Amino acid sequence: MSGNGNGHAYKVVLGYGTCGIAAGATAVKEALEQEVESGGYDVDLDIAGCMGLCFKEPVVEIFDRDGCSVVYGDITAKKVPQLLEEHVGKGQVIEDWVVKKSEDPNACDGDFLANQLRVVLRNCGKINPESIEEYIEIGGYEAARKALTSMTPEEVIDEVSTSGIRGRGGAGFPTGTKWGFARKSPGDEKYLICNADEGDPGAFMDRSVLEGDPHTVLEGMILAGFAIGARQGYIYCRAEYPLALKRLDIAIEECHQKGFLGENIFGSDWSFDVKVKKGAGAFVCGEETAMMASIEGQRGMPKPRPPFPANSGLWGKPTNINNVETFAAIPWIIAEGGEKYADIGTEKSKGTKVFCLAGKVRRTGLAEVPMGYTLRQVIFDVGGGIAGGREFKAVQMGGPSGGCLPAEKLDTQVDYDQITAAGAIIGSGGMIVADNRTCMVDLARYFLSFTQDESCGKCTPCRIGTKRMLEILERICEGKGEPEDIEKLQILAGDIKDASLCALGGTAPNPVLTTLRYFKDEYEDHILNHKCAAGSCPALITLYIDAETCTGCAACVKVCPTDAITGEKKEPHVIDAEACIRCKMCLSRCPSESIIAE
Amino acid sequence: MEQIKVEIDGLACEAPKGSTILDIARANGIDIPTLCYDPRLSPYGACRLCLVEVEGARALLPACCAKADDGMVIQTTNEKLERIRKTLVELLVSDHPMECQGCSKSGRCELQRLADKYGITESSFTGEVHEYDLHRENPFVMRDYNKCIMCGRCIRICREVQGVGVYDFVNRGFKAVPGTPYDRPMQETPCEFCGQCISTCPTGAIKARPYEDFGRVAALDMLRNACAYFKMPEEDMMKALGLESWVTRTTCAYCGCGCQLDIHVIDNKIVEITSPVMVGSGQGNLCVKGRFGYDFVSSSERLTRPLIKKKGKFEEAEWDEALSLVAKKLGDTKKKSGPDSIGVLSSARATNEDNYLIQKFARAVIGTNNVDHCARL
Amino acid sequence: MDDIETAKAILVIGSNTTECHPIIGLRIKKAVMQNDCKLIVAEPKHIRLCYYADKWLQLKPGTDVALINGMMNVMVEEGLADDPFINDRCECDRYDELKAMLKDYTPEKVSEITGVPADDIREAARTFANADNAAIIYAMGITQHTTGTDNVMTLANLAMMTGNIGKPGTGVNPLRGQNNVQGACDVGALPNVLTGYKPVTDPETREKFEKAWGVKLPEEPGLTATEMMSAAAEGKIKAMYIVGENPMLSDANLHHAEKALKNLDFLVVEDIFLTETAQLADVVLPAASFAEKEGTFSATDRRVQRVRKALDAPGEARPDNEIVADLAKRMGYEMANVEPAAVMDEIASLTPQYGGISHARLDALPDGERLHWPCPDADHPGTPILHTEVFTRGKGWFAPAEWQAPAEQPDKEYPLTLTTGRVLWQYHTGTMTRKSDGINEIDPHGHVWISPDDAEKYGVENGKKAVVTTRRGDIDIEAMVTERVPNGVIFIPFHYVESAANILTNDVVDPVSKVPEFKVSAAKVKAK
Amino acid sequence: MEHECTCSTKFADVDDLRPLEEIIERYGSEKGALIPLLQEAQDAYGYLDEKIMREIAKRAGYQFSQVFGVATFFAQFRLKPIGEYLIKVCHGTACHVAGATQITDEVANQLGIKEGETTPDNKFTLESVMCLGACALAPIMVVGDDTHGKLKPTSIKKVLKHYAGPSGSQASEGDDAE
Repeated sequence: MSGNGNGHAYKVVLGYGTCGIAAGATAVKEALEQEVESGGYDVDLDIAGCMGLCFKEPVVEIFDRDGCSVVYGDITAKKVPQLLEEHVGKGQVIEDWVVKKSEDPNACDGDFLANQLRVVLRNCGKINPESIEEYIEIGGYEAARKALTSMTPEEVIDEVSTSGIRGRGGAGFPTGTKWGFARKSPGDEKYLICNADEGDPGAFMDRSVLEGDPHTVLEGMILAGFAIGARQGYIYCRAEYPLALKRLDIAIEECHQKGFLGENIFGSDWSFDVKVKKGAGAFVCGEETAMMASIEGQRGMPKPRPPFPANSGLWGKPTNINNVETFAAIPWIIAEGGEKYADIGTEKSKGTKVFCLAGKVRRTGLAEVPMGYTLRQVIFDVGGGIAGGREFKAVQMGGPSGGCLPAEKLDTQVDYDQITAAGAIIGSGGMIVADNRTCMVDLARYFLSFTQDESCGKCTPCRIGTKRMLEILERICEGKGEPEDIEKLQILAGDIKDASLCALGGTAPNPVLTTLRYFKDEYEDHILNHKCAAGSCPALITLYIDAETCTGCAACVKVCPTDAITGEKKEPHVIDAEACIRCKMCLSRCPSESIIAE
Repeated sequence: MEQIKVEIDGLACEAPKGSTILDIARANGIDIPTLCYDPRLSPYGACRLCLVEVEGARALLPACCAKADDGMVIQTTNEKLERIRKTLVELLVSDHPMECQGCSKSGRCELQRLADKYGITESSFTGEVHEYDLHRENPFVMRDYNKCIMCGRCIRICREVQGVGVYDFVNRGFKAVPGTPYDRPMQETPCEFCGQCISTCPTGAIKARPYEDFGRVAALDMLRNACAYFKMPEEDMMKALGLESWVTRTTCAYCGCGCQLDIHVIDNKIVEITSPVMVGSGQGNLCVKGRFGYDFVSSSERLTRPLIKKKGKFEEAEWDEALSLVAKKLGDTKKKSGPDSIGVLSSARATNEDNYLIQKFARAVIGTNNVDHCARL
Repeated sequence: MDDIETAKAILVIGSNTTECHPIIGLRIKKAVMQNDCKLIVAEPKHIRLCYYADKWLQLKPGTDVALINGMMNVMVEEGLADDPFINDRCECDRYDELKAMLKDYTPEKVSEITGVPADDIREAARTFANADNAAIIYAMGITQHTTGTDNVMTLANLAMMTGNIGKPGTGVNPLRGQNNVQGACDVGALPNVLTGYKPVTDPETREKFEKAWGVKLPEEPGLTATEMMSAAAEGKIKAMYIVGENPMLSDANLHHAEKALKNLDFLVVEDIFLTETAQLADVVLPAASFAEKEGTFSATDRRVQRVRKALDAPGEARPDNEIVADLAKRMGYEMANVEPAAVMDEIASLTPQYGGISHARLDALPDGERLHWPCPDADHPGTPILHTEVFTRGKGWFAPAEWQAPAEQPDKEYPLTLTTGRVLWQYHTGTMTRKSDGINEIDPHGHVWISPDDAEKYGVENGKKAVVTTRRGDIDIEAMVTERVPNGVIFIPFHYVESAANILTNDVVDPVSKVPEFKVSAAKVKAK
Repeated sequence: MEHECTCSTKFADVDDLRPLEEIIERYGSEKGALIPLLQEAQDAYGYLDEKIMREIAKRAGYQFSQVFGVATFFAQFRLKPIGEYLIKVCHGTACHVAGATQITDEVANQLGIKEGETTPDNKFTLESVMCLGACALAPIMVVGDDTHGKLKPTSIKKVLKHYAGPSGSQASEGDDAE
């Protein structure tokens, strides 16, 4: 939040989301508390959700009285005394640790944020997610109050339709239209569900929003509930997100106390409440009908549509489902107006989209950009290019339902239709960047093994079809592929896409289809030449030690399970190719990166 | 009821509103293949064989689930649909032991029929196959999940029709299989051994065990092997052999619900009891007695000759001797003590015709109204 | 019965439907599971249907009249009766009489008699009365009492009071105990009526049959089965011809039945097995089973269906029609054509209800193959639901009945109430089921069900033999300690010859229906 | 980082049905509460024992088969007891690309168990899980309730050492990120 109105000289805010905690933020928090106490600093200590600067976690932002701030990254408990002493005590910025300065947004790694446009993430990292007061202070719940006291449900839906926002869960269905269906569906009892079962590996924006700004999501749900006529909302959240669940519980409790949830909210005659349902570990429950089955206490197996949830959903009643990111954008749309949102983005894809940058990119984290940015802008301008100076090979978008786009597609605009035309999908917004050490066949195999693992087993094409595809890919990775395997993959992929019951099966072949489209040569290399150019597939590589750089530290010798590495101390070692099982354990042990896989 | 008009494969059809595409197609003689469909159950949409193309629809629709809308134009077959169906059957076959000869479902196995239709003897998509143990721990229901195609019909019929819930799917994905919790024998579940799961299983995964085990199978095996060999449905094979009457439709002799039975007889032995689906009061469902309780018909303890008690012991007699004796004794009693000194008990298990004759016998022949049956007991 | 599924409320009383009539049980379950039907189960022991019930009224055996009167009291008090129906279709002064009698049956008082909480009675009454269409299903638990006739009348009162007659998913639906009880009654296998329930005392009826059969017919009603037994014991009945019945296991008070049959001068039994009864016979005639002959059965809902020959009878066994005809001939009476199809034609010609039913017509029907009688002529489609317009007798006749205690009450010496019935696995006297290997593997022998408290009280252990004694006799039987029976009540299925429950039962009968009181006897239990 | 969390909670014994009764009571007759019931029962007992599931079925009005079907559908439910610390190695895409396989191998190697198994001293259970949503710190793993990010095979030994002592006596310094 801007400034620090409560009279302290400085406000110190610690990024305290799952990423930060995983990177050691708890120790930093304790150190901060201890130092502030013992050093007698005039400091207001606070926490915030994830700012999205995952690559620099733990992150500390220090505000002065004027609201100017400096963001420090890679803070450890050991660095805390120095940080407080220099910045708070002496008023001197420690330049080496700076990620971003408010007065010079592009300095250091600041362009990571400077190149973004934050609507959904507008409060993430700025406010304390465990305090409704901070959310209200920056205008939170005003949109809901306005809608419930001065708008009709139809007006709310119109505003959302005007914004042009499309469902951020992956399918990209226009949200206003979807709400319209649910509104028009007959019946007094309707349900609203927030899909927070963020299952796509590589996507974590929903977690970040729930951890960093849970009230935005609740406000979006209140608006949606009012719009469609639902009095009960559910948030179906993964159990793997304990912090998000905890903060949601706190936020809901705060809302009850404020009268924002429950009977006659905001003094209106509208009643709406929200319950959290914890997922139990099934990717397929991200599918609407499976999610509803799971909320009903059944195995999460999808049902054929029609009937669509808008007509017959939870307990057979009209039900509307949107994901976290969609709900998080709604309060902004109602507050700022749908047209303002529609001004952002491309003709058919409005607004902003949050991407999770991960993989071999230099700056990993959350990137919210206007629709219409090119992939190059996202990966290179925001993400800072490829880590370790390697070469960009592909970006995987949309998780197991998506595809891999090669370098020649880097200038594709990020927009539902263009990405789909290129062979991937926007999906939930995961972007995993691959460099030349990533094997595309192996990546396809990885995704297939994921969908196969997560298939519910109900329909034939998904249950057996993806299994057979996976088996073919495994054979290829093991060097046992046959030339006709590519055709078999193509037949299966096509039929599985057409015949599967739900989107999990229907999109499962996508990673294979796009890699076949752009990286067919890698498949052929594996099948015909028994080679994995990326040096990834164990059966197709040989490991050897570069005698010039090897220091003879013998770290590799200790980990080799087959004693295939020999050599005198301090002398270059060698790997016995016969004995080597290519487990690559040695590869990550080598301090001098002398072990080469080819 | 409101009627809708649709076009299926160029044929104009009319049906009540709310009908599924499959309902309408079948009512009009258009065959859409299915595996997970049973008219007794709510539609499920898992096997995907009944996918059809509907003009203007974003995706292919499962005919078993999709309700037809007025004016729909539907294609149930074309190159794409048939290719998908062939792939689906090949996928199922790739995890199914195609040892039809020797499987007692041969000739009426729904998967076998489809494999024949698409000319599949082995799958081009080979890979891991399941190896489950054979379950034969109870006298009635035999389960061989290696033949299971995961249509879920057993689970659904047990829940939706029988209201019991012996099975559910266990695990998920490729590892999923219908089963009892912890693979417990069915006696340790609430199972009522109605055999509804047997009646709905489209393959040889769930079978009636009495008809597998008890030495009745030789002839049946030959028949079914012949069916498998000639790829002929059982009924056709029986017809070809001139044995039309081997299945007899009759009414169950147990409780009075009036279930229709198909008694399968070979060599004057009952080899299986089934019930025609969607026919009669049971709609194809039976109870343990109706499905498995007919051993008594061929019991070795059946009476085969008249018996006359002589000096406190029964001796076999000729019909003529026995009936003459009865006629004489009844006639003598009537003469001596009057017709009302004779009582006749008829049977609530005998047919209407027999009961009629028996009361007629009492009234017209003996001359007494002392005739009753165990209605009260 | 097909329309049971459409009922919005069902009262199941005195019927363990899922075990004794499993397929009708399926219909009830479907109504509950798929059509939001409210199920009320009135039954002393916990039966499987209780799992599906909205309300389980665990009444003491033999208190059915009180319970139903209590429900009707609530309906009157709360204005839940269907007054337009009563005014339109029923005799109103009879209704006033009923109302007057019901005044005494307050839920509290009824609760004392039945052991069912008063509020449960109120709720059940409201549920039943408020449903659009509500059906009553009953079986032997209603009829096999000394007050069996009162029980049935009282249920009819309840149905009429709520207007639940003559529409789909309503009615008072008896479930017959055996496959063709309905048919046997329809075709005159009863001492007081000829086919189609025409009284033997009616001269016109007799004349019609005398003309058809060519003989003079007796005028006075004959003896019922239970009366015949008594008469046999007294020596008034001297000879009996028993076809396919096993009174030696099915009658109440078996010791009495045995004495009666042994007292006969001559007994001929016609059956498929050498039953307990056949063993007492002088001549035993081997009959063909249902699978070995042609004919028809009439199911419990008056559904007439074909029975067809599937295989040949073993050895020299012959179908009943041939045996009877042969016997008649030897006694000087020539029965014309006794081929089953011809016999059905004869029935049709003499029985208006069956007038349109013939084998040929049944065989020509597509799927379903059924005709519900009344089906007066060959073009009539049959009548699945009775009383849609008017009652058979015109206006509905309320028959108020006061509750009367069962003939035998528990006392100091016999402190428990014994009730009998069937289990899923077995059928009646076990003639058929106990010859099926699989069934005997699952259910090898009978049990006496006893509550854990009573088991402890009387020193009986689960799985161990117990001795059950009544004033009629005693049996040894394995105990099953279960919470499915309440304290003070024990249950024994009657299928098993080695532990025959009917040695224990009371042969006192309902004065009208002559049905013995199988469902209530005073008993005691001890460990063997 | 520190380990104040409930990692070393002792689970209730499956013969003690009191915690379960409390859970069932709390959910009362709530429609569709089977999954939360199982989740809380697993939190209380560490895993879903047959006895516990039978009790849930009986008391909350489900078919036992349905309870078992649900319990075997969702990855979160365990039918076997687990060790004091559950180690979940993330195999999301980012972690996969960053070498999650080697992490699992190394943990397995260090503990001498296979995936899905528990160490003989009942200390650790090793599982592979799908994306934990901390992709930017890949590869990661969770021990008890603690998340460890940016792992390398070489750092595993150090991480495990923190938990290896007697119950509840972990080392105080816990910053494992490199």
